[in-house]
Amino acid sequence: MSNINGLLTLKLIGFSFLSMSVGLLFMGLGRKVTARIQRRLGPPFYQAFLDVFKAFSKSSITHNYVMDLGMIMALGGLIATAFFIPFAGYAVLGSSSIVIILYLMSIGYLGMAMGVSASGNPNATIGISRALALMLGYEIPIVMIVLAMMLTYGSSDLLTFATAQQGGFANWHIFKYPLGFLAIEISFQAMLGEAPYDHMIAPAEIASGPMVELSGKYLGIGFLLHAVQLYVETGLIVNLFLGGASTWYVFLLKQFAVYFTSMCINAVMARYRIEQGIAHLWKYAGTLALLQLFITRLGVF
Amino acid sequence: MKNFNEFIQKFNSFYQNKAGLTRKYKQQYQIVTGRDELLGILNWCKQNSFYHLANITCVDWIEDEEFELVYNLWSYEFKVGCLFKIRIPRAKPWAPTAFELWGQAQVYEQEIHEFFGVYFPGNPDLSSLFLHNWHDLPPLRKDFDPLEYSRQAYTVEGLGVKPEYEPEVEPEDNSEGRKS
Amino acid sequence: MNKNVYMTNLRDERQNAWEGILNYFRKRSMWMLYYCTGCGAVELPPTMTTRFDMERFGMGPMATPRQADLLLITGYLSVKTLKRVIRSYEQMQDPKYLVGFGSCPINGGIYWDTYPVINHLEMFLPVDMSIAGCMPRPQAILDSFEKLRDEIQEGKAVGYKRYEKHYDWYKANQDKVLNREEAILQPWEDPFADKPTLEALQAEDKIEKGKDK
Amino acid sequence: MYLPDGYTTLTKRAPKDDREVYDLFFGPNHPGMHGNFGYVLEMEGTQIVRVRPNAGMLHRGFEKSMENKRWVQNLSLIPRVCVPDPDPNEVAYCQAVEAIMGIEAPRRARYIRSVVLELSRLGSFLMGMGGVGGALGHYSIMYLMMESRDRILDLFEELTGGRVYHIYNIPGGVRRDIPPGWKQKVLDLVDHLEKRLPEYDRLLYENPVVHTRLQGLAPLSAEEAITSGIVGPNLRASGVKADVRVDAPYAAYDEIEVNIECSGGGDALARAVQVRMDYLEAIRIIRRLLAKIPDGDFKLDLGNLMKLKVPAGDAYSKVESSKGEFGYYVVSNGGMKPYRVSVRGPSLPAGLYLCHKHLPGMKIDDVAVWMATLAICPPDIDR
Amino acid sequence: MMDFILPAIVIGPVLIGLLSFLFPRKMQWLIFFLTNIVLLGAVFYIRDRQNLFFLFELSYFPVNKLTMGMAYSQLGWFFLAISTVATLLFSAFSLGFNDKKHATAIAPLWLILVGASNGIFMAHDWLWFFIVWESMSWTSLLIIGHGRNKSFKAGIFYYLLSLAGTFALLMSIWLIFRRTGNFEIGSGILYLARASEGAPLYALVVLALFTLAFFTKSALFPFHMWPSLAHAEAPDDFSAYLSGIMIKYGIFGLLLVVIPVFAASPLHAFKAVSGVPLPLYFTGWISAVTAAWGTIMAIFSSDMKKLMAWSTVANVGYIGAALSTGTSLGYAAALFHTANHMFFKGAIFASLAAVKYRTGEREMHKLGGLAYVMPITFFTFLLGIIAAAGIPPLSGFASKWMIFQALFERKLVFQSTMIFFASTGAFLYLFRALHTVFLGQLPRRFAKVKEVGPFMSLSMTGLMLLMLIPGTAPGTVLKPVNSVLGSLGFEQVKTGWFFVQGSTTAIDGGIITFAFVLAVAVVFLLFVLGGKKKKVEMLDNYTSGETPEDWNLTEERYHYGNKFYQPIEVLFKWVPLGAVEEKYRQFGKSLVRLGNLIHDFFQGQRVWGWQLVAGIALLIGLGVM
Repeated sequence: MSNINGLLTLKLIGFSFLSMSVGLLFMGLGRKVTARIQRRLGPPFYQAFLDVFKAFSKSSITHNYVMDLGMIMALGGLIATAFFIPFAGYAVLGSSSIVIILYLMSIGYLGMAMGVSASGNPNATIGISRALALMLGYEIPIVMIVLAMMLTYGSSDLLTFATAQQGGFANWHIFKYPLGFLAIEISFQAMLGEAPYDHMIAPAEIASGPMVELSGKYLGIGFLLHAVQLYVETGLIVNLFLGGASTWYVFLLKQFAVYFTSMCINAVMARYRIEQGIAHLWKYAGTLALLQLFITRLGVF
Repeated sequence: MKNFNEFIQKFNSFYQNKAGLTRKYKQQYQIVTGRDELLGILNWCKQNSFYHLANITCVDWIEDEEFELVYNLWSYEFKVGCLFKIRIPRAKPWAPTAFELWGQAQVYEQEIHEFFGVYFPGNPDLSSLFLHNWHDLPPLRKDFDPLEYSRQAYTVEGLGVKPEYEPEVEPEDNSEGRKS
Repeated sequence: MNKNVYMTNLRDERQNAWEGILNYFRKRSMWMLYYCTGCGAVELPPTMTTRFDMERFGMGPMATPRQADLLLITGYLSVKTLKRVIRSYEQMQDPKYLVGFGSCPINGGIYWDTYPVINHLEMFLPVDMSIAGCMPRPQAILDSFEKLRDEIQEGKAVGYKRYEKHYDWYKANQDKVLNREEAILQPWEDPFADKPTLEALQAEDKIEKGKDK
Repeated sequence: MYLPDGYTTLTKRAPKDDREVYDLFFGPNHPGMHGNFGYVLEMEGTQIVRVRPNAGMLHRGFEKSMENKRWVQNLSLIPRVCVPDPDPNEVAYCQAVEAIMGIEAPRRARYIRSVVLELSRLGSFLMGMGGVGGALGHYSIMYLMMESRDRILDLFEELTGGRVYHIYNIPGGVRRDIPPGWKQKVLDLVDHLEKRLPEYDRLLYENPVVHTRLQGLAPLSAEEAITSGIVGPNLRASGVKADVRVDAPYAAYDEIEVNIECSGGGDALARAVQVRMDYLEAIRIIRRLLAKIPDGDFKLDLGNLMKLKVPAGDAYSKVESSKGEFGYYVVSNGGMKPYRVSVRGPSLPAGLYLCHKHLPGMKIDDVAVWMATLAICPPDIDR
Repeated sequence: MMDFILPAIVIGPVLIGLLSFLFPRKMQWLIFFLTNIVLLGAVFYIRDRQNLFFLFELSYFPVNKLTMGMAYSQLGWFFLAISTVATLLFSAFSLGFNDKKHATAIAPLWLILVGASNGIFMAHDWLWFFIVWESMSWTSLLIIGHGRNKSFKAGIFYYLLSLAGTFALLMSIWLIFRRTGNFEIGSGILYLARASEGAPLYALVVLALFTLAFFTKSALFPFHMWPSLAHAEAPDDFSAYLSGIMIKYGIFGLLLVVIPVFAASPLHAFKAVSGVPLPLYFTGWISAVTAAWGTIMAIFSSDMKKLMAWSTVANVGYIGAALSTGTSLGYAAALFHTANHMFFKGAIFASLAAVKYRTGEREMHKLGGLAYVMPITFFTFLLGIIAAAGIPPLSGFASKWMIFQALFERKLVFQSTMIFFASTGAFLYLFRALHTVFLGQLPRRFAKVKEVGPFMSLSMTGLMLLMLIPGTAPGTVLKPVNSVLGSLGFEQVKTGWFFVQGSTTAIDGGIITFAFVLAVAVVFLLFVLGGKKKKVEMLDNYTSGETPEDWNLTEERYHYGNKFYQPIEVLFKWVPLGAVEEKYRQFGKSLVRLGNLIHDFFQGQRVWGWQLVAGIALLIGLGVM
């Protein structure tokens, strides 16, 4: 509390726009990647920015005050989470406790769920119930991996994990926790809502789920939501497994590498049925993570 | 039943005086019968390997005041198609439903009811499926004129639609301008 | 009647610089509604997909009217569809553009004389752009989008403003077609309005047969 | 009275009116719906309790307007009945007219017709398989298949002048002869398509996710399929060796061997695989046809076709389209216009009747996949 | 020093309650409210007066000189304070809730219950503890089973369980008394601590009996299903008290007895697993299982009060797990979460009671859309579930974070995984409740519903504040907790007003809140800068372009609330969730059979001799013990 001052405020505002723009850039590049996999040219890499500007410039409808509240709360929560992600080895708030990150992320989900289900459309609600059900699938493996790392370092700061991997590839956690990395890659696919776990926004089934009633700036906030989520989750994985980074461009490159992998999987995968998806997550990601945790625990004894 | 000839013999022995079975083209026969025998014969044919009901359709013979219902069957065994034809009066057209024999007959009969006004007692659902609040004659009858309907229902003149707004320049001024 | 009356109004209103900037973004990311109202929709997949890649211009299909900017009337409109299309168009958010595909929305096309298909779309909805031909090739579609983009930039694609301004006029035309109570040519009363059973019909049939004999 | 389980009439009012069930509108404007068609699903949780189909939004009154056009003018109307593969309509109509007139198209014409039919079948199959991919959220396969389909459309354009609607078949033959070099192009195209098949297999048919999704979805037994009027690939997927090209050979199929295999099983996976097998077979058939395509006339001389008079009579002629038996029942009273033309669309039984059997008890996840695998094409439901 | 304020706090409410039987019902509730205000004043008046006691001699007792009464203890005062604050708010709520048509006659009983619970927190010796414990059970039974048959059944079940607990309590007290010769709590604990070296088995038995007693009271596994009956069937406004405060008596007991023993006794007496004594390790696992089990049951229950009752079970699981770590951080976390749970669960139950008050509906999927007509209730519930799901910046997060830190200090990673599963599941079921009750389509029959009256609104607002403040400034609760820890002889948790030091890292509630508020401000700016928005009614909605009026679509038929998590239900088909309940049902059946047997034995054939023999045998047995 003591170190709150004007400078920090400015930094935080900067960080909020940084996270948004990085996410939007990645979204554009990801669309480009998908397009190339589908043997076409694809949109310009800055397309996502255009889309968001256009969305904010349109007029929009709202059904009630809960919808506005929910959307604002969602994006606010996710941006607040982004503050805790160390960017290129610099944690703006000083603390980067992963427990805070994991819990603070869910206020974003709660806000979005609240906002879209206040629109009173069953499609949106089905999407939300799917997203939450899937959450039960992917959060547990991630937590197990995080616990394993906490066991090793006795600290829950992302920055500690990142700095511990400095100095060459050999120290990266990919090689230290291979099972854990596999588990978290599977979970990450579900976290990001890419195929085969894109149940939440399944156009052919529930007409783009939560986004059904979002129009104009609400849709824009939805896009920004995805962008910041992208930034947070890729940043999480880079700090956890890819050895963080010391310079900003290396950090961005690593982040994009993570997203690139996920887009490549997304482009060649179909969608599971939702219960199949959760079962698949528990079966593979859960088992791998549990194994990893066991191994680490025994090592610590 | 081995082959189709046997079927023909059996059929003639059963329904000699009720229905006539004739050959139309290669692999296509037709059976002309009456409304009362229809279900019986259809059922019998379904028993004897005419499993596939391709469709049911209706022809409006307006001169002789009759509708002709055509049931279009096919036998995967004999590789033979068969057209069942019955004539029903045009004034009060009805026919028994083939819905118990073939489920999809329900839809075809619903369609015929909508387009020709033929009534099928026993059909669970004869509500309007294709048309939007329709008050005119059933459209596929011969005495319904689609062109006239379209002209009155959808064109600018038929609807008597005014211009979207009055143009700033009066039309007659335009014409005078052209003259001069 | 004078067709120009439809096309020339509201297009010459001047727009301020900020509008121009916004129009740039609008033209660079047009989202069309994923709604195949007719057979013209069969040429949309080629336009979207690998060969004529529509996403190059930032255009893509969107699931719901709330998200979309662009409504494509792909071909003829039966009355039943017209009702749905109007609802979808009214659910879309400003600025919204409407493109009529092929000759059917213009004058009924090949279905000009059939009973369920309407003839002139612009009596019911403001059309910003019409593509001739049945059905328009992907190249034609892309070309029309090119022109539409220019019109958006110049602030000439103002169908939604026209719809707001002359709402009563459009509504009146729609009501004339959609909520019609009485028959047009000649009304038809169902002889079987009182759903009689099969047995009853057979019985009276027998009686009539008896009369004949 | 025989009522299939879960069958309910199309009442506009639902019996249960509290919050335990809710209505979900699947179509007309829904990404999972191919074409302008709708189901109103009554849901409990994410499970379908009851379905009310909502057709007629593509209704154009073909059968009426054909009665008011001349025999040949109708040819411009007919392809629009089924948009993804239009040629079976033309061929069926022309064959019906020829049957009534008692004439037969020359041999070369019949071969050309068969080639056109098979090409159109390929295009429609590509669209269908891509549709399955799209319904499963697997868009890359759809994009690639659309690209392949476009090559076929280019060949059509060269042959007939139209990409999608090529009014090519006329009573007594085809409109024009095949241009020079077209045959070779077709052969190259067919080779190209066959080369692409392994990629499609890797992407779609060997994809574990697709298998988990489609296995055991909406099974359809053989007798159920037959008695409810299911035809074509869906019928073959249920294990019935039935194909109009073999059972009632038309254009040139009596001189060409058409060996059809059944994938069997009858579930959605079987249906998807069946389409792929037919696709390969169509490619082979095209090769056989082009190998022994004869020379000679490509049409009979029937004088001025606009003044064509057809003697009184009626005939039902059917063609194996990509979705199965596509039939035209044509009645003539000896005039210059048909007295009655009635169309038998292949996807009406599945779309309007089978949905009452299959959809209740299904999850919302699977409706689009079900429609895609059954290849339900709304235009020929509504006509 | 001898002071009459303690008996005033404890006996006073009982007397007032007995008196208030004479008044009309509306009066009773007013009296209840005023009494609570006075109690609050009294409680904060006696703060930190360590040497405060009130004892009276039991001279007639045959054994050596005994005293019975109550005394001030820091731990007791902490519980007393939070429970009094909560009770005051609940009473304000009840004052509004029990109007003409909803009035129930439970106010006097409730007052007696308040007195009893104050007595428990202020107990000085086992006799007094046992007496107030028993009276608490009785009164709560009477309140739960107030008239209605179903709820009476629930009450009976609840009472049977707590009877078993009481018996265990009696046995353990008796065992201690046989060794020590007096009923004093402190000395008994010291003796147990010493005995845990000498006679570990004896100590273990006594502790096990205590644990059994307290587990039954706070519904830990396998006694975890009585809340789902009792809390759900109790009067709506009383459920808050039941689930907020009464479930904590067991926790209080554990803190009173079990913890000091392990604090005082060297750990080598019991085998330790990763630093945790074996019994505590077991209780830790039991608590973790309780948390997971309660969560899963909550996900599947469609009755909103049952759902929240299960969530209470899960939360008690967290607290138990934190206690079982045996570290000062764990105790601090447990106390902290106890306080937080008291407030947020109170808030949740209060808002649900408000909903029931306006709509009279309990099945969640029949409700919906109430947020648009009852904003204050909605916000109370929203903050409640945010706190319950442990989302920053509300109170639940700080305590849950501390629980994790405590578990991790002992490297109990698998327990923490289970707890985390529970808290993710908590997010699921809490959102389900939020959506199906407050969001979605508002049914037509509830379109006229209004916000609840001033008393309820005020009490809910107070509860909101009590959830917000400890989240931002954990110190407000943690500083008293620290003093409690000090009195129990533990090292204190390093904490400031905003800042808390855990085992692996530190959090700063102020920073988190600041970051969140700032981010929301940025987004709000974007939102305001965006294009203009217009409000449309709920049914002007995406229906796939289909025109709903053709299909008679109403709000009732466009709301997805029923069977919300069907996919998960499909996945959990194989889990025997009803197994334990089934066991209890069989047990109940056999009890009835036994009862009939005894009935026959006494009434059936008049054999006096048998009874005489039995009585004599019983006496001999007691003498021998």
